[in-house]
Amino acid sequence: MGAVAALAVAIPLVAAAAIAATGQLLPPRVHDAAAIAAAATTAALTFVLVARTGGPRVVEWFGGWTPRHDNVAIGIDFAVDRFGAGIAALAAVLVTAALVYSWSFFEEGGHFFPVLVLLFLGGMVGFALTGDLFNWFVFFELMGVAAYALTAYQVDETGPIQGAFNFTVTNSIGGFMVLAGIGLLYGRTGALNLAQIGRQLDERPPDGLVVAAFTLVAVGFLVKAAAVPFHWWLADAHAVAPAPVCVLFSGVMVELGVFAFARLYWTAFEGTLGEHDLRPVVLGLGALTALVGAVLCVLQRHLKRLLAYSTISHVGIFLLGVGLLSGDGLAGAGVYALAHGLAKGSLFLVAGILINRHGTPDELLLRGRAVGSRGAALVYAAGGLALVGPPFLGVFLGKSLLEDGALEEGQSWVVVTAIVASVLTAGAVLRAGARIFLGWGVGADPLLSPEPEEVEPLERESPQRTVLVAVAGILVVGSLALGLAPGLAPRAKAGAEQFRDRHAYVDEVLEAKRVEAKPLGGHHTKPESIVLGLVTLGGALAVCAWGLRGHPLPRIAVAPLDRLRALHSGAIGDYVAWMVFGTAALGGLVTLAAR
Amino acid sequence: MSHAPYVVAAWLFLAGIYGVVTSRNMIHLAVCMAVTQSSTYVLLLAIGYVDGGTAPIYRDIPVGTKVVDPVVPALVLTDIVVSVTLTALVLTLASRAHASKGTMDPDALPELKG
Amino acid sequence: MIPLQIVSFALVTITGTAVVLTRDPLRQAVVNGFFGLTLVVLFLVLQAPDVAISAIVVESVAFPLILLVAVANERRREGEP
Amino acid sequence: MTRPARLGLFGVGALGLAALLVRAVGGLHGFGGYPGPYGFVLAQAALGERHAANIVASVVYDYRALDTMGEELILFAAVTGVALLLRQQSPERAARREDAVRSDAVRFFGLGAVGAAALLGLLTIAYGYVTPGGGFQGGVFVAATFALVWAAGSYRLFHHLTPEPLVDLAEGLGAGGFVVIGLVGLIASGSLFENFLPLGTINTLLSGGQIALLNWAAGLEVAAATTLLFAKFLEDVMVPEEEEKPA
Repeated sequence: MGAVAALAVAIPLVAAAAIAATGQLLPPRVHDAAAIAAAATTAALTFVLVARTGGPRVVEWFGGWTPRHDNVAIGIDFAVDRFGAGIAALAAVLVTAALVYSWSFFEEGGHFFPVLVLLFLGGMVGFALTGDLFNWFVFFELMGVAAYALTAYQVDETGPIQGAFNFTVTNSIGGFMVLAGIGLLYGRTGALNLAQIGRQLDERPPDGLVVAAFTLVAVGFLVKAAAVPFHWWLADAHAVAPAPVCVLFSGVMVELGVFAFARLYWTAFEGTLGEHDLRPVVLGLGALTALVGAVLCVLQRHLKRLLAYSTISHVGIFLLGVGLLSGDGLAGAGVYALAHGLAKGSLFLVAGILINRHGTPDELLLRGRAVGSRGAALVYAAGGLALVGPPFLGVFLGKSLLEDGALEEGQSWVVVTAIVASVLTAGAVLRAGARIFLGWGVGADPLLSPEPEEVEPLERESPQRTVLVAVAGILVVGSLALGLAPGLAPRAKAGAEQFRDRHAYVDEVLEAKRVEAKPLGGHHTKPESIVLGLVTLGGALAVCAWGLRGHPLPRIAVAPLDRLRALHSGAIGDYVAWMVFGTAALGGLVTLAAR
Repeated sequence: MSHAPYVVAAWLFLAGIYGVVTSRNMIHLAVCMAVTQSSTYVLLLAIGYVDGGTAPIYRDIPVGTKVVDPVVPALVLTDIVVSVTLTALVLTLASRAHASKGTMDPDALPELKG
Repeated sequence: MIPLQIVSFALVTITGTAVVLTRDPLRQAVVNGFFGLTLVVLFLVLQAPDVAISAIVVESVAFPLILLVAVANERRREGEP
Repeated sequence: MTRPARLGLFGVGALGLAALLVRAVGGLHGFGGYPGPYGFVLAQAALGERHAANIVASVVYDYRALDTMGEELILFAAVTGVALLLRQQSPERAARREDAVRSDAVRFFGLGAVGAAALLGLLTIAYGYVTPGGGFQGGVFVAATFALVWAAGSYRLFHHLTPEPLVDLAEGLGAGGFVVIGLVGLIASGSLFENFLPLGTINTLLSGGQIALLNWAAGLEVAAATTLLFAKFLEDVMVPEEEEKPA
């Protein structure tokens, strides 16, 4: 089974190298086909991993270097549990979808796109599976470098250059923070393996070094996750990256940031920080991210930027789930992220079709232009609905697990925050759809962010729209079905328990013991969840209707919104200053909590 | 005094970020990023140093000689490669921004706002 | 710490700070070259010859690249009216 | 944000971060007192287990080979990205470029230096696991050779020596080859990057098992990647300058 995990990383990377090696020798279609085959193979391998994760973790030591007798890790390991395998599978599925879509989407571009996307996939799978801190950083950078280049794919315009630049600089500095934290941890523990670090730190009071190391590595991952105030790059990158690339950024890359944050906490730091209550810190971060993202989402008329802020808001919701520091919260975040990834992916693909066809991402200029596109409209509506999560559809299951977790922990405000965030973001998404596909609503809205260039849209017919819509449709059906998937909830709960059990992690990784998973429990949807699902749906429709009327607001409420928007200046110096401030603030809060 | 090398690393880290925050030129910014990253080389190698140790290369030294940690150099080698790639990427973006907008001032690229 | 190490750390601190404070890209490229050299010395002093060689060769890639872009930038700026 | 506001925000943050970092390094061991265990375990065991005199090379190409695989692919991704970003250059514009130096003496001397540099690069790769150095360092040396060709005055020769399809092929073979060698280990010995060759005699070129192969793959990848990087930057930077000259 370990070989399967190794192959899931090696195959996309070898395929990327092979495509680049034959760059000018073979026709582009051969490359595209090879890339799709490699991505699909990787997806199949990750599904095999998911299917095998009912029991103990799959642990693979590269080079055959199993730990020494005194439990010192000398090599690098992959430690595959259900959550890691699951997010790797999500990455592989979305990459496959993006490659199929781009077969018909790009008119030219050569072999760069498949090569970079496959490198991105290899990086994401490695990032999801590795059990070694420095190796994590390596895959973080591999993911990063491929993603920076993909952002600037449409290099003829300045927007992509600026977006890629902001993305590269902020995420690289995040990477340096990870590395500085790795240095501190290595100095303290003399280890790079997460299990070994965790065991070394276990049961000792967290001093300044532990707090700083946690803060630095966590901030690196939170930059990738686009948590407020490290989120600035995300909207810029999404606004300019090609639609199939946005699918990967929003659908799985930022979720990997949250995943890594959780993994870091539960493998390395829970033993020392767990004694103290970090919950208010992480929940506060999540609530801030969820609300800031949701408000800015409502204010957008650039369709991809709107979807990007919706992603930021959802990152906040996932952080709320993680921040409950409980099994149900984590399980909810995981299932939620899965359904969100597929739904958001389909929405970005539809946005790509619209931009390709009409030449603008601007909601107001697009008003009523896509009235005839029934297929795209249907997929878009389904995607919006999946994000709302009405009873038994889309994100509903994840949302209800998260709500259960929050109520169990007595944090009912978390439920309220999550619902407000999803009402606002889903309302904005539906509003844009109603304008574009139905021609509803007023044609001007002063509240929305002005677009720099208000060009008259160009109409173009792209020949293979059926394929594009079909790919988006498959993703959205998958997302909707996750609300109903039998057995998903108990498996997610068991996976979350496994994820949080650091003693089992150490035993399995360092001592090659087999810790059998507990039998699956049951899951019953509570009546409250159904009520809350309906409330979310009603709220989203109300926000949508309010938006279509031009967001009537008292004047006093407009000024703070403008101020919040003005903070998103596009200037890298501002973004990095916020990052430094955020790091110091997080470090201060963790210091206080660890007292 | 025995912790001064680590403080050097912390200083370089902050100095580099200061450069990034205040930079008016994308080339300058790229080099400041490299300075920030070089703080991590200093940190890692300082951590792995052993007083009186030699390089872990058993060509001219007998087995059993006191050596410095062989792991951190391996990490720093990777770190350095990452640094070059990032420098090359940021410089490329700077060059492209210059070609299309005629400026390398990151504050003068106004397209993405809100 | 032996004196050679103290001197190397001090040199790295000074030149590194100077790189950040040198705002003109062309001049900065030169100062950055010096910074690179002080790092190489530090790596040798810290008994990391592999890293030192790596830093030298990296300098031999990064330096000309930075210089090329900086020169082009300078030239285009002079070309402007 | 105005610049003073930005600086103020950064100042407050930097003070906090500085406090955090200073407190943190206070918790580290004193300089020179690395406590282990990771490095000490390897320093003791690696020579016997890997038969490579340079323990760092054993760490880079065996114990932590997966990191190095990632590193090679990061470089590969970055060069692909640079090529993507600078892809607008049309071949005829590149061909119009003149040679930089016209003195034959300089050229002769330069081309002489090229031979020496190339040899040094190849030796650095070959002895990577015996002495300091290795695939990365030597690979850059080899690429610098081609850059010297250009510096010695002939862009055209540089262009001829490094035809893009060939360099692409070399880069892909290097990066892909690195992973494939790992995969051979998976098939032959049971796990990715596990050694499948005899370990040989310490302090000779026939030592270290598959470290030698990985070393050469890395060297090929780095040499090709760096050459491409030079080529792309030269084309990008030099061409607009040509255009400004009156025809």
